[in-house]
Amino acid sequence: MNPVNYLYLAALLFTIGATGVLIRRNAIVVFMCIELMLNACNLAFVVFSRMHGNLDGQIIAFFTMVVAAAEVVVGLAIIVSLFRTRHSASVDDASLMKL
Amino acid sequence: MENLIALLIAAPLLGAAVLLVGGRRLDAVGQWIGTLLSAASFVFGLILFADLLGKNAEHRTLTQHLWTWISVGSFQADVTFRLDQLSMTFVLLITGVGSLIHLYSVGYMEHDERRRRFFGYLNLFLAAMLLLVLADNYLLLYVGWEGVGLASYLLIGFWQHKPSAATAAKKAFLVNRVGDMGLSIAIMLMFTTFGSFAFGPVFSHAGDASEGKLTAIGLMLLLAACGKSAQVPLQSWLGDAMEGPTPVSALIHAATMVTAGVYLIVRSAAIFNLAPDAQLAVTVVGAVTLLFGAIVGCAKDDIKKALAGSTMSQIGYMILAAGLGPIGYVFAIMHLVTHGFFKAGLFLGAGSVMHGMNDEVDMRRYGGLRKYMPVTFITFGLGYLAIIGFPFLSGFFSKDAIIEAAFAKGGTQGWILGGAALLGAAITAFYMTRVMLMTFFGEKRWQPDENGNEPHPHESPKVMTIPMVLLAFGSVFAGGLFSIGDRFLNWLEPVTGHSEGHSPISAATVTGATMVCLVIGVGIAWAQYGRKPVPAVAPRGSLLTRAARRDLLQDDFNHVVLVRGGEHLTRSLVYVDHTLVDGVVNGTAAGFGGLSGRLRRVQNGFARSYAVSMFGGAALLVAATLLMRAV
Amino acid sequence: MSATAVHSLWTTAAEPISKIPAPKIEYGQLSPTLIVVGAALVGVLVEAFVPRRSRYYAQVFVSVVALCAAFAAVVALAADGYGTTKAHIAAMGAIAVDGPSLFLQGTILLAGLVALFTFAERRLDPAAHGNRVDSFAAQAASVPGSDSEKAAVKAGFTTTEVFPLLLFAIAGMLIFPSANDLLTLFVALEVFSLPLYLLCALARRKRLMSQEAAVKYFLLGAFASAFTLFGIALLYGYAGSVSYARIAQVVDGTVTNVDPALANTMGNDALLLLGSALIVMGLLFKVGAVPFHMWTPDVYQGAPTPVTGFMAAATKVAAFGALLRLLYVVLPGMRWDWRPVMWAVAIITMLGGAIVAITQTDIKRLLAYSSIAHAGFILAGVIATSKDGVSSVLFYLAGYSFVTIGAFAVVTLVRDAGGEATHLSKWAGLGRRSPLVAAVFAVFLLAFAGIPLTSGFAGKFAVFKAAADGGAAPLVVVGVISSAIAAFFYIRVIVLMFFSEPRPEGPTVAVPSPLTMAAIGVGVAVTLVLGVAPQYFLNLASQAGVFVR
Amino acid sequence: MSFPLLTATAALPAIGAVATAAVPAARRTAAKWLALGVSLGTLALAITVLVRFDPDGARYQLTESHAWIKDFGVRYELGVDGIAVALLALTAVLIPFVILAGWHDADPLETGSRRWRPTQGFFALILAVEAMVIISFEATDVFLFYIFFEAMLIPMYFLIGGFGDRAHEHGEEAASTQRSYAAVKFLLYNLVGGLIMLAAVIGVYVVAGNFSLTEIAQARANGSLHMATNTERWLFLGFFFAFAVKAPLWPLHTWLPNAMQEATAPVAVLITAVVDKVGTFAMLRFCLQLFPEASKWATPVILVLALISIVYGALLAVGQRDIKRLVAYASISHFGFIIMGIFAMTSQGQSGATLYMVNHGISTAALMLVAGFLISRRGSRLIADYGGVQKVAPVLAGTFLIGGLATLSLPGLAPFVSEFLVLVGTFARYPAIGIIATFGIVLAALYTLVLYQRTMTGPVKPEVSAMPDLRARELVVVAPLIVLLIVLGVYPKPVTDIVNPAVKQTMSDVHKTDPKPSVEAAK
Repeated sequence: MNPVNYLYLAALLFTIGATGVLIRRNAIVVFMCIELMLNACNLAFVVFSRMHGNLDGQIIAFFTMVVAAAEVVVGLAIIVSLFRTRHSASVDDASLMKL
Repeated sequence: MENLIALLIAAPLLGAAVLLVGGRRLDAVGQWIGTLLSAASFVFGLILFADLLGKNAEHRTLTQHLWTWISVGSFQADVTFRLDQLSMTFVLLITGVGSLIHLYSVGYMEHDERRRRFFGYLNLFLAAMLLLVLADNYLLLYVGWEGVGLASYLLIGFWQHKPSAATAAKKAFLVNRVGDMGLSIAIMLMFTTFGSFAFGPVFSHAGDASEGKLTAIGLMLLLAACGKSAQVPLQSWLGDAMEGPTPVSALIHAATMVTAGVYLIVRSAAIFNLAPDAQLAVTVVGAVTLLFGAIVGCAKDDIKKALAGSTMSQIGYMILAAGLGPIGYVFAIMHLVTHGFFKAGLFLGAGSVMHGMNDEVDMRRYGGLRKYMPVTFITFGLGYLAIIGFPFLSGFFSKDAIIEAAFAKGGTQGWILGGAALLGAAITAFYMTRVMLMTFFGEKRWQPDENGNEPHPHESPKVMTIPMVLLAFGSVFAGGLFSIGDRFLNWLEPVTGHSEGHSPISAATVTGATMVCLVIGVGIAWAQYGRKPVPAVAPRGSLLTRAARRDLLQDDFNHVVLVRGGEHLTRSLVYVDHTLVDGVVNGTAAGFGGLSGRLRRVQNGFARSYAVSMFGGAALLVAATLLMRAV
Repeated sequence: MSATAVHSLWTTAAEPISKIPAPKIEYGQLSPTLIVVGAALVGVLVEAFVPRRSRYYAQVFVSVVALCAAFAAVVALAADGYGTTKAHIAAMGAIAVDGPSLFLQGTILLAGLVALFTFAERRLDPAAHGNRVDSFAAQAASVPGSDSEKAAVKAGFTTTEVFPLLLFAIAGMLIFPSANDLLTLFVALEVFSLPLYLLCALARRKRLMSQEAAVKYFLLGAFASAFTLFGIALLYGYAGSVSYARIAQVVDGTVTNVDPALANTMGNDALLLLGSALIVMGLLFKVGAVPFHMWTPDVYQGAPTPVTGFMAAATKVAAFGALLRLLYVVLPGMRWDWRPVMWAVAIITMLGGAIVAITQTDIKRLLAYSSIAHAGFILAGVIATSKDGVSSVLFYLAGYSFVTIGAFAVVTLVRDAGGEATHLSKWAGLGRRSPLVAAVFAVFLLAFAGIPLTSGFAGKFAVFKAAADGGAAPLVVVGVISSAIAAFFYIRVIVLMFFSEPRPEGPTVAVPSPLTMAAIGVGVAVTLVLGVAPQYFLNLASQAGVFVR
Repeated sequence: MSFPLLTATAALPAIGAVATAAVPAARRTAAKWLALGVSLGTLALAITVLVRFDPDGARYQLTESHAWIKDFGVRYELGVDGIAVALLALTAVLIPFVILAGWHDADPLETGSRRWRPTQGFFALILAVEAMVIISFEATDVFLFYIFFEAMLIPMYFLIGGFGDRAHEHGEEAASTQRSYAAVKFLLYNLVGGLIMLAAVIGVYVVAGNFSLTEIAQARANGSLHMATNTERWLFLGFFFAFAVKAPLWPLHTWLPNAMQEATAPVAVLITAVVDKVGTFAMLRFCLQLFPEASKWATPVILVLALISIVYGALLAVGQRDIKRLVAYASISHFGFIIMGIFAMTSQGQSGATLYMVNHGISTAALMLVAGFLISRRGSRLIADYGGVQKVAPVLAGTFLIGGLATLSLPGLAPFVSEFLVLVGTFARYPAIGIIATFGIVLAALYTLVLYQRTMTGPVKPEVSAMPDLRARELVVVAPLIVLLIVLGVYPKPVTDIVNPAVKQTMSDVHKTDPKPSVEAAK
């Protein structure tokens, strides 16, 4: 199979993720969508790595995973504390500050 | 001897400075300081006069250079004085009449608490007037020109607590400013034409300039003269100027300052001689004004305003004469001098009457005063005779000469101008007789004022009557003194030049016609005011009379067009400034504020909409980058 | 497992690639970063092992020492010529040690140090139960208003973790502008972002807003990171490498030995344009350029003010550093593509920031919008694509960061019962109550407005000059116009402080400890020195204006 | 190295400002005396400059030059020509009077904390303005000039916004609002002007590579620095805009009435007599020297704007109901004259304009300060609230009248000389414009005399009946100004002698010579 198709897949996943960020209210889901975007990136890295025949992309993918994991830690901490305060994980509820 | 010239000015200037800065401690002696310094100036004038007389006619010009005033590039203005026959004449008139009026004022202003300042202003006026006539260039003349305007302003408005006085003063200054504008434009024209505005270079190069330029200069000088000498169309201030104390009216608004316009034109003879169109304009202005003033003078019941109309008219004669060119210059000045005497005398007489009548100015409230104020009556009477041109008094010689010269202009112009002058003589006789009759003859008509104080007419103190007597002497004899043997003509000719015109009618005819006019004028006046009692309340009068009472509607015109129009203009400009000029700026500010308020709403607090904006931004960024490559 | 083995497992590429050489790390040249990271780790250990009472002092001590030492290391490296003649790429191509790096690292370290002072300030908030407290939550995990929070307050807990978090963030920022490959760039981005997300959530007062700020910042930040990462992926696909040098070569077309088999991806301009646009977008997000700015006001307002000051200053420095390097080292070959786009971004950033700021009513939001407008000005310098452009941006950043920290430090002083009194109406008449504080704040505002004799003017002049020199005269004109608009709201604050009558129930100005005083004092000093005698610093910036490739 | 006299002249008030600001709150009077002393010291230094300046010497004298910001091509370059010396002297002369006149303007009210020290601030700010104005006159480096041109806005802004007339017809609250509106308006107008100039300043650098006025002017003169026509025009416009705002020229004038109306009289004097002069001065020094061709290109439009300023300002002055606003509009009219003189491009016009700057400074100071004394007595700025003051306070009225007469350019007083020179200079090249401008003198008489009539004459209003006459301090302020007005009116030579050579230089910068008189030209 042409590796380019994986790129299309990556782009699709990225778009799905981005769309999810834009349309979902629940912070956790939004966050998951971001993770999906990161994964799409990973896929792209791996595909490009394969196409170029060097390992950089695959190594980057590992880094991305680590970073994503760290992000999860931080992100969940924040979201959870928000949830505990407001009893809601909706990102739209958090709109005290505006204008 | 030249060095004395500066002292002429310095003496009254010092007086002004001392009196105005000196403060209250000079209150007691202020009037004497002022009079003394004025007299000192007169004495200097006499010394210089004697000196000039001792010289040949062609060496009778003294100059004194004091310092360079302004010097920028080719623009050179010096403080230099020129004393020649013309300025000498004025110096003597100014300081002489001035000193007399100072003296008179000592009595007249005796009870005024601000007397010190009055004398300060009078001295200031003398200094400025002397500067005007002694200046050797037009810019320095301009200083004197505005200086007398200032003094006039201060003195007209001397009784500032009276709103009418303050308004009159302001009006005088403003109308004069319009004239001054003419003078400054004339100076600028001289500068661009001749590269100088000193008398010497301008007069000597006048022949090199184009007639158009000379005409322009001449017209601008005429405008200046109109302002200062209360000629149509800038005459409206003079009547109101009578709000000032009467000595002021005598000195400034009769004898000296208002004649400055005549001086200016005669002084600029070299320019006018080469600009016939400008000369014509001068004569027209003179003729119109002499009638205008005379008509106004007929209708006024206020003694000072009647005299003011007369002044206007008499100056009209002078201007007319000055416009005639070399045939008229000398007579203009001669009439100026004699007029200085008799008009000053008349005003002082009027002042004396008012002094005795609780400052009443309405002639309809006078009557029969000759019994109460004999000296005033006699001096006033002599002045009256002089002004109407009673034979062999001053006015007879000088006015007659002007009427002759007007006919001598020749052609249709000569007939028209001469006719106007003759008509003026008749009207003069009428209104002056009217004044005389209403004031000194008939029944007494005065009544108690609102406070119940009935006037007790009485003769004025010596300090006031002496100047009146002296001026009466001048009124009687000056004309004869000047004319017999053409003394005045010979004296002035080196400066002004002179030529005999070609009169279509003989001098004797003119004199005869003038006499006829005089008799007619006196007769009508007698018929109206002498034969029957004068009503205490003015009758409604004919249309012309009513118009003349209102200065021939000129003030109404000014009021409607200039004052109202100006108010509308400034008010609408204030509006424009606020709404338009400022509005644009404030509008811009408000516009940004509104834009800000609208843009601000984009920041709605929802993280997801922020994400949308980012996403959109990213898309745009990508699209734009791609587009850039595509282009 | 050896690299070859990995390779053979996962790829079917034609030929085996050579061995990965043992990495050569120039520890000396990386010492600034290493020191800070080390100190951050020590800080973590301190949290674990040092008794609660002494933690604060230990943390402050460690942090101050680390930042000073790191700064000393930067100075030493610069003195050694690493900024100019010896500039090179260290750590196997990952980190550039050159003028801009050292200059920005120095700036970040100093700004971090000053910010640290404001972090450590414990005198502003009234003491709770006899314990001095700082701006941070007693216990972040406790729900606002809950019993556990009250207990934590009563026990005198403080979140001393902020210090290691700060150090981590600083460490990330140190790497960010000197990252010389995209991977390092991404990692550094995350290293400094993640602690900042947390710091935002830690306010002692107004915790709801603080948490909201953190959530917004986090979600949007992560969102932007994802875009950046995708961009990196695309660029990787384009060039076959994430190394700046390598990508630059490909962009320039100097790489000729392209494998025909890979021609369809390698050197594919669509990938290049897409990828670079996305990476640039990530950086623009961090600098707060319109339209990626929307997090800024909310986060600046909600975050604890010391954190806001730090973020506003240091993040901007780091992000602009990275942006400069990216544009000047990686993408100069496609200048003609990105310049017009950046023009547009700069213009809307300048105008947008200035215009929206006009109607702000909260001082922190106002400063946030102001920082957006400033980002626009700096972008004008970035666009100049000249050595002058680089050095002017460096200079601007140095001046701006201290003004910003100082300004936010002043904001921490003006307090009422609810903590900081950030609503503008409460600042009315401040000049009457405490002329000195108001005067200092006025100095900062004037510097923001770019009035001569302040650093703001010198910086603005430098940037505009570079832009005009670089042919961006219209940009200068727009900059000037938006400066004028911006002046309006700075002046509005000054009017309020000096010309309005004080409100009877207005806020009080707390007397700070020497720490905050130092932060403000440094701000004023830098503002004036850079305004009056900027030559030395301009020299530094211009010496530092060359990127190593 | 010789003593840096010019630096010292600017530095003394600057140091004085800091020192004054540092005087403790309780020692208010000490601060006043300190400020007065410093301003007198500055005057002494300025007189030294005047004495050491040789009118026939080099163009720029007492020069100082030090490296400052090399990267921006900026040098700390000072030097004065005749024009600068005249204005320097004007500034140094006026400030002591301003300080003395404002002696009690900033005495604190009861409110405010202990640390609020308005008095110290007031006088410190005045000195700061003086320092900045002086250095603007001295700077021969465009950038250096620009910095202080802009920076002086800040102290001015605080002076306008922070200190106003005590009494106000709508109460303190409204006064405060209007004051800050005026201050903001002042600052924004000038800041916008300044920022646009900033763009042009940068442009100059891009084109010329340095900011030295002398170098650029020289390079322009000998052709080694070529500016494209359009570039030159744009840069000129950038500079001119800023100066026209500051001057102010119609239609950029609306900030001035607000500022002068709301500020205390001494501050109003500071604005119009001192600070605004920097604008007209800079037109003469920077616009003409740096962009001679563009200046000539723009001349017609500028002259028309100046003409509009003259007439419009005067007409609006007539329509004002507020004394200070009236003076402000009168100033706008006068600034029209100054700008007209500058761009008439004749030596009379430019010398006249320079002289005008000096004389207008003195005359406005006299009029405005007396007006301030008047207003402080009655607590109202409205003309209608006065009447008959002459009767109760004759000295006040007299000095007010003299100030007014100077404003209407009465011959014998200083402004006449300059106004006539400007008119003649303009007329020589543009007769029509000269003639229309002459209408200005009638209008000037109108607004001045109307003001005098309504306030000073007529029956005494009950509110003013107890008004005291000028006090000793106030007399000390006014009398020297009046003496100066008279002396310079009668003997302006000392000033023209200093100014003329500089104007000659400027004329040769723009390659213009005076038009020849038509009699000579015909030959």
